[in-house]
This record gives sequence, C-alpha cells and structure tokens, in this order.
Amino acid sequence: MKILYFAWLRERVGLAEEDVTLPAHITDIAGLITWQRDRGPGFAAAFAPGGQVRCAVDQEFAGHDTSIAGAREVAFFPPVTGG
Amino acid sequence: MKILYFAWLRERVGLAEEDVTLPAHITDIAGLITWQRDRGPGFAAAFAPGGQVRCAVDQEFAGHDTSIAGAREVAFFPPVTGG
Amino acid sequence: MSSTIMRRILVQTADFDTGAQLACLEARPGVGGIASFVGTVRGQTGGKTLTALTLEHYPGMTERALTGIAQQAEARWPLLGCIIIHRVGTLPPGARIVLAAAASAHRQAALEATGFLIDWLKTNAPFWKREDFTDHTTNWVEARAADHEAASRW
Amino acid sequence: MSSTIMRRILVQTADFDTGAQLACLEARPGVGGIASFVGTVRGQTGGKTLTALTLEHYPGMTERALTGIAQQAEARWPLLGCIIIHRVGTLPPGARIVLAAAASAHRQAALEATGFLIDWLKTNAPFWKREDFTDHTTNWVEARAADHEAASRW
Repeated sequence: MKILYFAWLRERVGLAEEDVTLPAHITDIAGLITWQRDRGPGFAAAFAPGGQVRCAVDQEFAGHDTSIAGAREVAFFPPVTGG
Repeated sequence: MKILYFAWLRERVGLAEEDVTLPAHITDIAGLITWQRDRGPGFAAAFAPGGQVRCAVDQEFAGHDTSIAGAREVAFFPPVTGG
Repeated sequence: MSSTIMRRILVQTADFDTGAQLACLEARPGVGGIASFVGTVRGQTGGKTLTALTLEHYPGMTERALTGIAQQAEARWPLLGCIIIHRVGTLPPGARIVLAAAASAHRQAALEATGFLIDWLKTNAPFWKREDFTDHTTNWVEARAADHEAASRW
Repeated sequence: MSSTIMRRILVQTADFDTGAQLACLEARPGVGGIASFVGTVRGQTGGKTLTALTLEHYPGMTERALTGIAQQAEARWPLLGCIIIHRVGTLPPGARIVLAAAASAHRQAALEATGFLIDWLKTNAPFWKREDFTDHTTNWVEARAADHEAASRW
C-alpha cells in the first residue's frame, strides 16, 4: 500500500511517500495511526495523540474509522488550508 | 422649479424636463401629482391614480408626502430597474 | 483608516475592462480577497429575442446615489476598496452593463459587500432599462419584488 | 441542459488572467450575471511580514475534490458555467492564489454559488499553506473554525 504525507506531517516523518506492507491485523485508519507511532520519533511526533491528523483513502477524505481493506493509497495530512 | 421626467413617464408626458411656476397652494409631492393630472392627456396617463410613480426632490428619493417648499428640482420616474 | 480605502464610482457609455478594474483592488495593501459581480445583457427575456437594451439614468443624482451605496458598504464591512461601474445608453445582447466589486483583508467581507452593492444598486439608484425586441416591440422593464426582498436582507 | 454548462478546474503554478477567465463566462449564451472571488497573498499576518506563501497540494486528489465541489454547486444552483483555478508553489505577497467564479441567468445564483465554491474549497480541497516570514521563521497555516462555520452554512 502507498502512504503519502503532506505539509507538516511530511516534514515530521521525513517522507513524502512510501510503499508499505502492513501487518494483517491493521484494518482501519485508527489501527494504522497506532502502528505509525512506533516507527520512530518523527512518526511518533507526527501521529501524537490529540494531534490534528486528517486522512484520505484512495483520494477521498476519510474518518479514522474508515476501513483500509483493499486500499491502494492512504494519505495523512493536517486540516486543509487552501483558498 | 425644474421638473424632470424619466423612462415611460418621460415618454407619456412628452417632456424630459421643464421649468414651472406652481400655484402657491401646492406644497408637497402629492399635491404636485394631482395638479399634473389636469395638464393634458399625456400627463393624465403618466400620473393616473394607482400608477407606479416614484420621485426625487433635489436628487434624493422622496415619498409622496415630501414637502417641495424651496425645492429647486423635482423628478418623476417609474420604479428603478438598474443593475 | 478611511484614507486607505479606494472608491471608484463611474457612470459611462463605454465598456469597462473587468480584469483591469479588479487588478486595481488586488494591488491595494492588505487586500486578501476581491469579490465581484458583472451583469450582462441577456439575449432572451420572456421568450422574446432582444435586439438591444437601453439604459437611461438621472445624471447628477445617479453619482450621488451610487456614492451613498458605496459609503453604506464601507460603513458595514472593513473594506479596502470598492468599485461600481454602470453603463448607460444602448447596449447589444452580451454586453457588460454593471460591475460591482469589493476588496477586504478576508473573503467574507468582500463577498457580502459585493452582494450588498449590487442588491442596493438594483433598488436605490436611478437607472431604467428599456428592452427592444426583434418583433419591433419595446418594453420598459418592470421592477421585481424579488429585488426589493434581496435589498431588504441587508 | 447539462451539456451547456461550462466547467473549468485548473491547478497550476502559473498566474491566471482574471478578466480573460471571466470573459469566458460572460460569453456563454443565456448568462446575465457573473460573480467571482479572487484570493491574494497578504503581506502581513499576525503582525509579521511575509516573504512568501507556499501552497502544497495532493496531486490527483485535488482535481477530484475541486470537480466534486463544482458538481455540488451545479446541482444546487442553475449555473451556466463555473471556474475554479488554484495556484500551487511559492508565491510572493500580492500574488493571486485562487479564482472561484460562477455564471447564471440571474445574479443571486451566481453570487451564492461563488460563495459556496470558495467556502467549500477552503475546507474540502487538499491544499496546505506555509508562510515564510522576514524573520526567517516559517509557519504552516492552521485551519480556522470560522472557515468550517462558513462552509457549513451551505
């Protein structure tokens, strides 16, 4: 699965995108976020509890309870600030 | 006093503007409208009761109860339709 | 801060350049949002085809009325600039008739002020429209109740 | 009638010509009103002076999100055309960032749809702004609660 990072999430994790193979027990965004926190200090800071992490699954905005089964692309980012 | 006419009021009375000396008993717009009705068929049609005549006194929108004492310029016109 | 507000009121027969007008507002220091409305001559009304639209106005009073409307907008919203341009004379279908535009630090003031400017202009400025149709009939446009409702929102 | 609706969605580094864009909407048959909003880079925020504003976005998703917002506007108002242009990359103070515009037979639909487009774009399209200041600090702009309130009006 492809994971993308934007804005200050990208800066904190130090990656714009990566391909990952997830453990089978991770089935939704909430589980993926918990898993991310153990990947190092940058990830821990980016995904700290109480943070403002938003996400999209296959380029659609998604809540933390959204399934990632079969997803090709998940993106994490701060609340959007365009316009 | 100068009297101006616009849009279909101008067409009905057949004048764009005129200088008039009013009888002393005419002191407000309502009185002026009543007086206009006796000035001929064009005026009678333009100022017919129940019509949509609006007016301005010295270039400010005014109601039919507005005084014309001391006014230099009175204008009659239909409801505005700009924009 | 009123010295920093740009206000442009024009009544003219000539066309205007919308982009050039808006660029004047964009260039004001502190501006973050510029809203605008352009009204154009529709080619059809009430199922009939227009050959021309003629705009009559009350010279002298028109500029006073438009200035008053702009002052109202400036008093109600923190504007950095506003523009009202209204054409008069005989215009073909598709021609621009009017531009109302407002600039502010933030978008909501600019958008609301623009809506106010055009709604009030429709009911509080001395312009009258006459339609000439292809069947050689003419019609003085009647005021719409909806325009008064729109203006009374503000 | 959907075949007659013009829809233009652009995400680009280049500047845009506001007047030329609006002229495309003015030229559509049946159009009587064209509303627009242009957002620009303010030179000051929070008492600090900006050197640049950088706009990051999510390629692919951005175009989908903007198309979805335009479709919503077309479903809610009788539009004859709409335009969303959003710049990305690093922009100096005063630069244009975004254009949202809508055209309809009548003004109210054009004005309301333009407000909707920009309000929804602020909360429903994947763009992020970073401010670079003259004191060499940088700041990712935080989302404003007021923007969510504005979007939830519609």
